[in-house]
Amino acid sequence: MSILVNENSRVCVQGITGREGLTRTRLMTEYGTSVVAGVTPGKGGQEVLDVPVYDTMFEAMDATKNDGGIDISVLFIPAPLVKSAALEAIEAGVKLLVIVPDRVPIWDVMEIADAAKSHEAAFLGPNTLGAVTVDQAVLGMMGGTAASAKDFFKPGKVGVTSRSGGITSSIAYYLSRAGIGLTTICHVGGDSIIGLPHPEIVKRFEDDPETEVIVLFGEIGTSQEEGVAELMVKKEVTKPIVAYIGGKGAKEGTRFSHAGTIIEGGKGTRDGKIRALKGAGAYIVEDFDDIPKVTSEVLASLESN
Amino acid sequence: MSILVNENSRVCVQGITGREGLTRTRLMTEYGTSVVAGVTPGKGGQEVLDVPVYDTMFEAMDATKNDGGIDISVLFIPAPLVKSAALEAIEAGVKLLVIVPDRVPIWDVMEIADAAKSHEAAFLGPNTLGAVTVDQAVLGMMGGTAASAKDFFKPGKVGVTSRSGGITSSIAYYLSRAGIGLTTICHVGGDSIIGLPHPEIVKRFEDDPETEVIVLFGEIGTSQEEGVAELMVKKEVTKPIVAYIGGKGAKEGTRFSHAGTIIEGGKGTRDGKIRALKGAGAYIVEDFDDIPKVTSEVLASLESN
Amino acid sequence: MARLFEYQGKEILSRAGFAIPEGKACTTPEEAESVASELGGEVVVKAQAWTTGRKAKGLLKFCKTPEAAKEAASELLGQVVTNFPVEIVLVESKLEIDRELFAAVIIDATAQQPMIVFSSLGGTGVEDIAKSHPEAISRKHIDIKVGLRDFEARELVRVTTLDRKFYNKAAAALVKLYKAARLSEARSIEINPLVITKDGKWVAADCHATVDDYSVFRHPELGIEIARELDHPITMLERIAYNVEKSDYRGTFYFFQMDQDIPENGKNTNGEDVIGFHGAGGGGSMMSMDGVGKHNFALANFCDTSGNPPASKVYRAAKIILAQPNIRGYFASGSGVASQEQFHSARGFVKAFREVGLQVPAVIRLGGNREEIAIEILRTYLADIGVPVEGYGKDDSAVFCADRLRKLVEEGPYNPKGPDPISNPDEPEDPYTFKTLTGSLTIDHAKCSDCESKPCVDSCHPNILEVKDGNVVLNISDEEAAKGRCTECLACEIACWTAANQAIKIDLPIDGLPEYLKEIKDSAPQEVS
Amino acid sequence: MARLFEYQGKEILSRAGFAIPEGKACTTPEEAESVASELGGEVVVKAQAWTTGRKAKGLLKFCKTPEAAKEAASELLGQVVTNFPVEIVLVESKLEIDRELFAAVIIDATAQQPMIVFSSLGGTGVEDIAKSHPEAISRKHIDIKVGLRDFEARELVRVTTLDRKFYNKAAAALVKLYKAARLSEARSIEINPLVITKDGKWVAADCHATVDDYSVFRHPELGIEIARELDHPITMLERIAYNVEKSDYRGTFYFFQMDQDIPENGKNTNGEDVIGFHGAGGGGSMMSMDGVGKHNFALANFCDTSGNPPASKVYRAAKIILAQPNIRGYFASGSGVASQEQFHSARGFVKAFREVGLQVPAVIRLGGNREEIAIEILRTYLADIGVPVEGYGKDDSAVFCADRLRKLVEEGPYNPKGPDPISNPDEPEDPYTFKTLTGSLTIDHAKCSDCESKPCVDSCHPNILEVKDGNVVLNISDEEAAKGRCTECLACEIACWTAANQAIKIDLPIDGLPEYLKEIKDSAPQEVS
Repeated sequence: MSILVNENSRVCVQGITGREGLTRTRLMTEYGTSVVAGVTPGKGGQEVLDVPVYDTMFEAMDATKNDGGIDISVLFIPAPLVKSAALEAIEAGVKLLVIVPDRVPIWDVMEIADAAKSHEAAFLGPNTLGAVTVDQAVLGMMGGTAASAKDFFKPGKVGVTSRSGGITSSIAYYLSRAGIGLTTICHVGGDSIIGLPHPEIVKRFEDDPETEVIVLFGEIGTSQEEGVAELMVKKEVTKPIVAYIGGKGAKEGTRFSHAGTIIEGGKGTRDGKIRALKGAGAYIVEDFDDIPKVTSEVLASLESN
Repeated sequence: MSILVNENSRVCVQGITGREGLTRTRLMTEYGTSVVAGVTPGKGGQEVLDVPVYDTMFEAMDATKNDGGIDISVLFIPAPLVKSAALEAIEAGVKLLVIVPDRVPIWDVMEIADAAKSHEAAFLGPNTLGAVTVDQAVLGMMGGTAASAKDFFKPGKVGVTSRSGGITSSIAYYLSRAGIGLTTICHVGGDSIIGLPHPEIVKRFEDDPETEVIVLFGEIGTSQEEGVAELMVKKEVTKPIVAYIGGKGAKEGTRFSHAGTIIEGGKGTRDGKIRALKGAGAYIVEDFDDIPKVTSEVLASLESN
Repeated sequence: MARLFEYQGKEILSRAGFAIPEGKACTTPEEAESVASELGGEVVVKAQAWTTGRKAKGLLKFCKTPEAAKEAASELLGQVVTNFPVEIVLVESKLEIDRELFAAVIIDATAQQPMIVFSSLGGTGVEDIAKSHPEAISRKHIDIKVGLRDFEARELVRVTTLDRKFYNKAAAALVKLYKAARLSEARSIEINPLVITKDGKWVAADCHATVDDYSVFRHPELGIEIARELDHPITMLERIAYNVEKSDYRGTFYFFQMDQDIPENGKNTNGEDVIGFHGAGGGGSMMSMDGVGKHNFALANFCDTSGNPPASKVYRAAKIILAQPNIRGYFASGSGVASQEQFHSARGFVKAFREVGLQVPAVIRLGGNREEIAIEILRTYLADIGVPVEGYGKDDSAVFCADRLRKLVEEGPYNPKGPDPISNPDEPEDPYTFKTLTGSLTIDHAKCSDCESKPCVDSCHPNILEVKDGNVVLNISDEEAAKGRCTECLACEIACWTAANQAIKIDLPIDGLPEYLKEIKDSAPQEVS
Repeated sequence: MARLFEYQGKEILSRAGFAIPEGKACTTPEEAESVASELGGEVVVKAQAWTTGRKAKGLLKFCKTPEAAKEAASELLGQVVTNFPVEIVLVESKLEIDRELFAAVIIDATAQQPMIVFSSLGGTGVEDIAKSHPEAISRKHIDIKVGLRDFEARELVRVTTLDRKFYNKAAAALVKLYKAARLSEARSIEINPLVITKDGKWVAADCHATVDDYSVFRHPELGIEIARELDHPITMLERIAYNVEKSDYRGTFYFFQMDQDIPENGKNTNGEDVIGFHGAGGGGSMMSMDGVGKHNFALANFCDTSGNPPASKVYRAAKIILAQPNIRGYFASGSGVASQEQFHSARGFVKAFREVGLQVPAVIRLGGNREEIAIEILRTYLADIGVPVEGYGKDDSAVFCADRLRKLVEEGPYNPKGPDPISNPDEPEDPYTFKTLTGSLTIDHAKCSDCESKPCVDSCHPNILEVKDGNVVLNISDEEAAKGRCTECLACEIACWTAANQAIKIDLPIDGLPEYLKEIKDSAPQEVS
């Protein structure tokens, strides 16, 4: 088990013939992801890395339906065209989208969210590096190449959810290096509106029998971490959470490169998040390099119980 | 029993404080319709003919919900504002609208139809005089005044559906004068897109235990009559239908005052409609004045069976 | 459902970003020449007419020089095509065509949704293509809430035989086409052929569009003067009627001529007597037309006043109908059982018939609410005009009434009394005037003050008159009266005329009608001297 | 989330039909005078500044005459408000206020929907109103598919304490407000106060708006030059960086200054050493900043190159960072385990550091994909520059790396060698040139033809070079190279420099940077003569 994706998930790549699409399709297929279709309008009929390319999502759905259709679509599409591609995937019946591009206009994201809601679909991102279910499948660009992804991430019992793409890999690597294996690692995306924020990912980890501990990387801005704390208080999430909140050095009101890291009034501050999570029973790590140690202690205490 | 409305139906009038709204509310209440609310934005708080006036449909719904809410809303609203008023009623939860005004833009009507579909609501009109369930309730302006409506229409077993408002009253009066009583008489509306065209009304008559015979007044243009014939062929409608199709004198391509009465190619012609209905087993009346006679014969044959 | 000319349809497309050929609509050969010269190169001069197959009919002319364009324009302008004279030619640069396609947005009334239709073949009739190459065509209903999205358009064209290299451009074009339809609230826009030029552009080579009459009020950009589809160029009288319709929102008024050239003896070439027709309600009007048809009558016009029109509107309609020379009778009939109170219409007839001085017999079927009063009004106030006017109610069928008119027409000739209006005939000495929604009302207080009974006050339907210092005045403000509180029911004028001092005059002008009547009179055939 | 000034927000409102006071933005007292005189009557002169409570702060001035307006403008212009000098004043007719309300559209990120907020009380902070008069406020999420409809707006205001006689006007105003937000894709638009004037108009007396940085590209009407919110007026260097960012879509580049006034000794007033900071990835950058903070460093700037940027972008970022005078070190560090291939960044650093002639020690943490190669590149090609540059990988934490920089800074001073670029230093004799996406590449075939090994061809990552007639040339078209097939990876230039004839020069201009550097140099404090 795992969350979001596993070795049996049937994946489509929208924008497969572009620079990033091509490179990341290679990463995904080489890692083991079952990429069953690609879509680039006007370029259907060819094959890319043995993946058949279609002109529309509807065509891709239709062509694959006898083998199980498409579960997930990963978008490598220029930001201004993401809305159209995402709506197409949602309306064609895809239930999980991974929206990699950065700089997707926020009103477009709201339209995508609206369509997702009415079609009971979900989306990771925008502005996400994606997710990896270790030794099973990569979605997006996490790990860079199949070889490094195999090298960096080892299987085990810990789920990682992070608001920073690079940090997702880092935490996963440092945990793996410390002998702590992983289920799924997930970058929720750096924008202020994202489809699957921390609380949604944490809920999925809660429901995943293989995940025993959740490591969470939070940041200032948004109320995602507060939302996780709420779930813990309501006992909707009972698995232990190890959390690190970045942004100690950030000045209030100054904007760093994540749209999400804006401090608005008293909401979304680092202190507030830490207080909420601590109050809800999360293990707060103050020093980033201590994440493996704390996680390992939590795992040990689980075993001793 | 009856269709669309009965003495227990709870009715709202949108535009109750206007010239037509006021006049027709008097007709309705005096006839016996249970008008429980009126709505005119900015004029809430007063009473009109003992009917409380609200500012919004939501308010009206809320204020009446303990007594059973609102089943039907009748709109006396200038055509350019109909869309907004209709969407408001639909979204507030009203399940049947009677859209009296003429000249409602067709794209507005499509938006209303779309909203009605997604809220499982229905609408009579636009451009309808409304409907009367004899001796129970009037919706709209049929009959003019309560006294004349009482005088013109007598209760019985025949349902009337008509594409012309004036003709609805006429047929109902001539049937009544001939001793043939009525269940509900209904003007479906004169526009090319209407909410409840003949086939929908005929289906409701089919389901109404009190209606034994259906009298239908058709016209050239649209495919409503052909739709009724189809229902008969499919046996979804089994009650006898007495039909008169007007427009003998109309030249092809010339437009008379109903938007619906346009003959486009071979579709919607008088001959085609008569052929379809006759083929499906309807009783076609060639001379308007013969409608009561034919209806009476059909009723008699039902009784003798 | 007003039809647009090609050039108007293309303007709609262009506003939505759809490419159209360079060019301009011209009304004179000289203008065509100058446009051709501005465009440079080969042009096509296209007659703007509501017909198909213009090429075969010689209504499109390819011209290599501005002079040739001028000549082509002068050949085309003034030609009569399906009853309409060509008044405009469109002069456009000739397209270098690679292939021809078809695209349209229409409204599917049964589905209550817009529909987009695309064909990877075009140029000929789409019905023919549908038969011979069904695989070339696809269609889709559009969710009006979200419109046509590019991915839907791509999926639409994908299932046709279009080459996939065109998918993105096709989708872009269809999205714009839908946008054009949506923005203009068109009933239909059809592009045939939709052309791919040799340099890869998607251009609308032709365009047929119809718009929604009910929404033109919010589309001044369409420049539509009269939102109505007729089978002939609009007549002066129709234009006069349309202006009346447009300036009064109360009820419906609809008028068009069916015979513009009635011989002096009032009989058409089929030997039928031509009469003025005045219906009420679409269905009732058509039923009544069926009725008169059975009695060897033909109609000079179609007219419909319904939807609870005020007396003033019926009055104006009657005056317009009677402006048609040489009619042999006047037939008014609605559905038979109208919801509206019929005495309003009756008063409209009385005022019009007396003012015009009715020359021919009339049968007025006013069945419905308060018909007894209505018939009584006709009987009382039209008894003395020298020609018979008979009023009937709901128990008299249209066929019976038509039969009555037949008999009355045959019983003539009569001795019409001529104009004898029910208004105060004199210049008022002490005028008290207020505006009504579409006219004005003047009481001569010099006459009024003498009147004891003041029947006008009692007769006033909306109760807006009162006696003050012995004179009748408004009991509301002038503004309220002008905004419609005075319903122009005409009751006061009739009451004052018949039962008091003939002190009231209600003036309900009809723009252009006096000039029209004068012109007809002047142009009537003169006796040979 | 770029903030707009009041007058810009009002322009958005006005485009959507929302009433705003008559007036105009002015940049000089004379202009303010002339606008005031055109407007006539009493005006208000308002400093355009990102602050609240302007009235209390004296940033709004009511003026009865044009002369007074001129004087007010000259008082306001140039005042510094929260770091920003006032450059614009808005001169508006004074409103005759009957009452003050509040309305806003904001984006609720958690609900993923726009939200409209209305208060029947306004003028003061909406949080205060929410506390003291919760019954005055209502809010509603908006269905983005259909927008805010008038009936929803009416229902929204109905549940506040607004007098019902205003319902229709309130609804009309709110519908326009939402439309304004939707059309401009605003993150927020807040009208406070929304004023009902004595003559019954609904007018936006003030407006705070922020727009979505990611959508400004499709909103030229907003006139936003730089879509970014900073806590200080944008600096020349930031503008130079922004232009680099804007003209290269590959990956992210983000730069802003945090200390524009570094003393010559490189220590800020807290005694911290100020260093150039170069992060990679939002989270990683912030982590790294936390790391340097532990070692008594302060940052001259924040910079982020991430999302798989080409070497050329890292090169430009490094040059811009190094354009800051007096920094004591250079610290580059990302998340530690990047997905992108790190050798691209390494080559960017090499080219920049050699070209500029790095003066201070640098620690470059390049953890992630192919970090071994990256570190090797740094080691090999920067060993001889006279200052230490240390490369680290994923197994070395940011804190450890910061500690290394601390040590290196303290171990100085060093003897920097100065500029020693890796490009062909000579004017090419036989130049072969092609354009790349953001620059150009020139091979001097006079030098190239002598080379046997042609290491550039092997090193070329996208494989677009080949040997033809003894010279290295493109194996693709110039157009393809210019469109991005040449990824500007810099490998060929380094290879040619170190292992061949130093025949290649890759020119990657940075608009405005040379001029900026010259200006800094000229304005540097001169020795007292």
